Amino acid sequence: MALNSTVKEMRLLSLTDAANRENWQACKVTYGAALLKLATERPEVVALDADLANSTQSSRIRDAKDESISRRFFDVGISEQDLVGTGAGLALAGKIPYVNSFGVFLSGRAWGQIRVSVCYPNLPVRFGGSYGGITVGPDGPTHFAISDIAILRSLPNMTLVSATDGAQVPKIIEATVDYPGPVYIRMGRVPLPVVTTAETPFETGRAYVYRKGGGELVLYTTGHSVYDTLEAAEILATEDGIDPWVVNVNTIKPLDVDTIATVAKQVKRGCVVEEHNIYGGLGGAVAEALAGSHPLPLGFIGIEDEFCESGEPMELLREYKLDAPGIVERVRGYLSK
Amino acid sequence: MALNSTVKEMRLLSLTDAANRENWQACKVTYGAALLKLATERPEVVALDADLANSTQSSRIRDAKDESISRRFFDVGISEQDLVGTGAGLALAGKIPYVNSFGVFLSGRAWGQIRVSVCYPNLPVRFGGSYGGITVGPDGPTHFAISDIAILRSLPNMTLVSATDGAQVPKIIEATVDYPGPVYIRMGRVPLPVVTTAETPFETGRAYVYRKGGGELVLYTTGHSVYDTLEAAEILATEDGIDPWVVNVNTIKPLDVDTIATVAKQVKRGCVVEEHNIYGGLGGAVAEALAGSHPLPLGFIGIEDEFCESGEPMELLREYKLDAPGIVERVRGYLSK
Amino acid sequence: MKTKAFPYPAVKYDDAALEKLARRLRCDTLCMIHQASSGHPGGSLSSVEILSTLYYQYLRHDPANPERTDRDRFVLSKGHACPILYAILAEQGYFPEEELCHLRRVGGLLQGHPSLHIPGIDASTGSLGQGLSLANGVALAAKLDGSDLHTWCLLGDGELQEGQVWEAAMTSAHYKLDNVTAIVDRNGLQIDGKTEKVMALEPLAEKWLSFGFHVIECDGHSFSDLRRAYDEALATKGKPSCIIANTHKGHGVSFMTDQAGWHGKSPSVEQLQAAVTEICGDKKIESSCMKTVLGEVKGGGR
Amino acid sequence: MKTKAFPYPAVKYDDAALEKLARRLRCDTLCMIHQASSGHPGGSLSSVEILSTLYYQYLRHDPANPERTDRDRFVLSKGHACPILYAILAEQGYFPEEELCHLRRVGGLLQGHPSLHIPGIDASTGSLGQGLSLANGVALAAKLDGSDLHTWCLLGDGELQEGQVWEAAMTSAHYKLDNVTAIVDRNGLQIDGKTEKVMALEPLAEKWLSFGFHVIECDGHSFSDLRRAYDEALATKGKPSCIIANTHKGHGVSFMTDQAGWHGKSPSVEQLQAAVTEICGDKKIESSCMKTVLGEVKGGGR
Ligand SMILES: Cc1ncc(C[n+]2csc(CCOP(=O)(O)OP(=O)(O)O)c2C)c(N)n1
Ligand SMILES: Cc1ncc(C[n+]2csc(CCOP(=O)(O)OP(=O)(O)O)c2C)c(N)n1
Ligand SMILES: [Mg+2]
Ligand SMILES: [Mg+2]
Repeated sequence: MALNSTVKEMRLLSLTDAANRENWQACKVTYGAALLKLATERPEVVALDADLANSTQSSRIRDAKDESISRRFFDVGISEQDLVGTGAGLALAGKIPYVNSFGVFLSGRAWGQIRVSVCYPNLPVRFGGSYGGITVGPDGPTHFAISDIAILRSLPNMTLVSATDGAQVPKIIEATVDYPGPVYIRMGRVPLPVVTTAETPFETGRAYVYRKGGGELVLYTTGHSVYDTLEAAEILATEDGIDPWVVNVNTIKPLDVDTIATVAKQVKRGCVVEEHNIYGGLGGAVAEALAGSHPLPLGFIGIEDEFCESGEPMELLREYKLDAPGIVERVRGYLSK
Repeated sequence: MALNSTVKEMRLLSLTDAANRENWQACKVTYGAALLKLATERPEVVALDADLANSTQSSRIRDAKDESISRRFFDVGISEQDLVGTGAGLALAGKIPYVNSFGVFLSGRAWGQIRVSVCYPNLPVRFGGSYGGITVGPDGPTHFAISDIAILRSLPNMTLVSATDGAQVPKIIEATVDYPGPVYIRMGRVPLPVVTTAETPFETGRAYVYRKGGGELVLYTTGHSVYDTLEAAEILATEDGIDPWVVNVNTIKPLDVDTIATVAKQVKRGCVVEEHNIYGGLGGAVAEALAGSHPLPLGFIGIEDEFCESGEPMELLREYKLDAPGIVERVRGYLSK
Repeated sequence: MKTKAFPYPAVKYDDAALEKLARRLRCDTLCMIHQASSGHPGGSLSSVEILSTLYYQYLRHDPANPERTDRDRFVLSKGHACPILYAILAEQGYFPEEELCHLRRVGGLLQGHPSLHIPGIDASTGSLGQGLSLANGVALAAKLDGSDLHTWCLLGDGELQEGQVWEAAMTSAHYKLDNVTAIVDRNGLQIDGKTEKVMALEPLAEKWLSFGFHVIECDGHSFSDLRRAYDEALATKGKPSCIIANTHKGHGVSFMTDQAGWHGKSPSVEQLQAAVTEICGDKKIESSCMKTVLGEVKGGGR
Repeated sequence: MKTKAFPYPAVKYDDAALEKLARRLRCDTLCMIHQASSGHPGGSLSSVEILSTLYYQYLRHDPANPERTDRDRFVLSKGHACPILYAILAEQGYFPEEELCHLRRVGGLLQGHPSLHIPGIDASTGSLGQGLSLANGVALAAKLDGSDLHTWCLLGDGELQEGQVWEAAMTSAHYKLDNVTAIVDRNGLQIDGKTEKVMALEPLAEKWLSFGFHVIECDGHSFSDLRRAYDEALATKGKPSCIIANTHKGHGVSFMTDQAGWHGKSPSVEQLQAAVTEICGDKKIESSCMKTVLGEVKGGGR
């Protein structure tokens, strides 16, 4: 397989532009807008929430002026099990339900329902998994979604997409609306740097080379860690003379083993960077894929199997060394081992 | 690290004896007996169930003649969330609760409760996760526990032990009763071959070399796949001249990276064999560990990300190629790639 | 909205016909479970009249077009009782009766618990407590579409201990889903014993009432009383209905009746023969499933 | 079973003392949330009287020995209301008041939701619906041990939509846990709006009654009415009690009262100052937390 792209081909925003806070976006904002657009175009689209409509922005459907749209919103109250089941029932009757809550509750309080009511019958339920990772922030450990990738990845029929940034969300929505089977879209909470542009490709099931590098190192990453990883790569290139590849594993399941392995073959080592437990998440997926195709020494840069603590999102990224300087430090540590 | 053992040192039953159906044991039988013994010795031990006491054999506590024991049994009815929460409450008050149900419901219908009510506060709740894998049999896909390892492994503070066979269960119970924090014990449903003896060592957190081999291949396995893997290793040794190592990853979390890596260094390749989805389970754990220490090409022998179908336990092991002949076939396929 | 007539409900099924059918379905159920060497006779037998009344006299459906979008829906939330449902679906022609003999077998169509890929099955179930939410979802979609389809959901009484049922009950009531009817198979038993001993449900009618349902109690083994209940449920507007159908687990087979031990146990050859004799009495009933299984049994097979 | 006397409940807290305390706790709560720039004022303020009556006049506990096994327990199932609980625990000496100023901050003791590792906190919560099960577990242990400790659990009204609450309610009743009291903060609001509009809970008393509880309604902002309710709950034997405490979300601050928008929003400097002025009136109240936060504010800090 030929490597699919370079940064330029990827048509990303420059890191300087990405760093500019004026360009930052929260996934929920673009998600809500995309959902409303979709509902306008597609009468079979419905939205559900469990008392978090303002946070997930499924409120855009609820509050639509057009009653033929707003009537397609259903709040089930604080009951994630019923949320998922009701969504599944709507899918059984031919609707395309968008089921919304915080990632930790959506995946974790209704896992048994996602398994039997949705994945086993392979229903086209779409999960809006907002509030992924630790950038959930001050609400703290009970609200961090740092095992969601691990627990959803093990479900047959599940497709798991990770939004790179706010700008990419509408693209994901569009690309997955007719996907045959369940799709979970993992999104961050707060406004975060945007790296993708209207031209950046997104296809379900693909990983993308966001940065071509030299023969030393590849950094596999996903979601809103993509920006910090790209930043870290620049620092490593400038300060350490290491020129890392950066691969955005945009879809975590099914995994684009081809791209992941093809890049692995170019380098001596890799690191996986994710706002998720180092056990079972993207790190696990990449480790499995490479062990099966092209074994590569890997370092795991994520949450080190702990619940973490409350804090401001950016503060937490710093504390848990998932911002660019933290990633650089951890990559250096890994390389010096 | 020196390799801890050989088969002989492991004091295993001979495979001929193990194959003898008269020696087969169901985990639940030994579990029930061990639980009763423990409750007799330790007044702080209590048992809970969610309407499956006869199946999990927590009924041994319920039906104890001694009222000072039987009063320490609580059936909460068919409600796994409340089951886990009530167990956590008992732990908060100083008890050592044994919380029982089928693995798929215990881990999957109460994951959010295990996370926040048990793992976050790090309470000494013990989960009797019976009915692991597909040997659950005719009840079918809804009842197969083939993602339990994946979803529990991603929980901080969780200790995850996999019972090799019925004979080992009492040893695990004894070794973990005072473990500081939650422990999940994964067990099979039906009578299955026994390979461990009273002398076979078990220590929480250790993996064991059950078969020393040559320089070609290691088979990492766990739970009741250990027997079939040992059988498969013999066949491969005899018929193919490959002399595989077999490592019983008796505790899946925390993982004995030392033993796993030390053996990896002796061989060219490895396979992971488990009655679990190939994504996120033992395969994921071993792949992560080796990528971080000694990258080794790995094949993944498990359930290939499907829900499977109903059948008799032994029939299913054959169908999904997890019995010895199936494992041999898949290892050969892997080696010929 | 309706275009083509449905073959079911069918007028030809009067009480006499239903009664005969129920005997046959009971026998099929037990033959299947015997043949499978596993399965759930108790909760299947307690639901025979509930389901046969529903599938032959009420549910608008079409075995030749299992996917018709205007059909009524049935969700077997107590999925372990699927043998009786499979027996009905086979009898109505959703799939060959031959399949009944391969229940729970590798390569067979009929899984241990209902799966959406089986023709005639409207939802995957088996993990208890999930069905009413599914029924609500279908009902909400029907309301959006202006369809008058009705969704029925059968729950076990022990199953009501699952919190999701009460989440769903709130939802049915909140959205005034008068196109949803929950039926509770009130057989008084769950696996570990009497519901009132394991985890009491009474006062059960009050629970459903307080969750906003119109509650109807009936004799779950009487066709006429079930019809009264179903009619009342269909006639009730502005809120969902819950029918508490009083039944006996293992009904129809004396040695299984009200015995918790027969929840999930397969009858032996002798037990099967005794049961069939008791069920059929002097009536000669022979389904193809019975022929196969009892034939094998007589021929000393298996 | 009791050996040493507990410092709390303490006779010195009469209604006048409590009233003053409640003002201070309200101010502390708002200062904390302002300082944290996030948190949940609405549901904290609605619980002030419920919790201060409980922690100063009823709960047998000992700040000097947070782990005493014979203490009563309190589970804040609606974990997001922890600011008011933290304020109480700090005032009673479980940890330095200084910690209140670091709520939700990296390196601080006080997490966004209650965590067992915080002195005085009896259970980790924040994922709604889990608390009553925990309370039941403690109560079952107490019964086994012959201890007369009592467990109290505070739930949000929106939280009652979680099915686990009803699973737990069945368990409380089934095991006749008269040493459990559930208190519902009936403020009528959840995040998305009025409970009756989002997912109706009424008739709420009937729900708890039908689940086997002794039900008591009271004014959740009246110390004397709360005492009547608590006394009745403690006096009720053979079954658990549920107190439906009618409250107002954001009570005590006019612009927050009954406003869903103040569920999870931090007040600005101006809003904080207005709220404190309204709460304190002409009474001079200055906790160390208020001093720090309001001092900073006045000093033009942050
Ligand atoms: C979530 C879940 N927990 C446990 C089980 C195991 N189980 C199967 S049937 C059953 C008892 C059901 O009792 P009830 O609902 O009264 O059914 P019936 O008496 O009609 O057979 C249980 C506990 C399950 N299938 N799903
Ligand atoms: C399982 C779960 N789902 C969702 C949330 C998010 N959440 C936090 S508070 C809240 C509303 C709570 O309303 P209520 O119980 O009425 O509390 P109060 O009005 O007293 O603040 C929600 C939905 C949560 N913390 N846990
Ligand atoms: Mg029953
Ligand atoms: Mg409220």
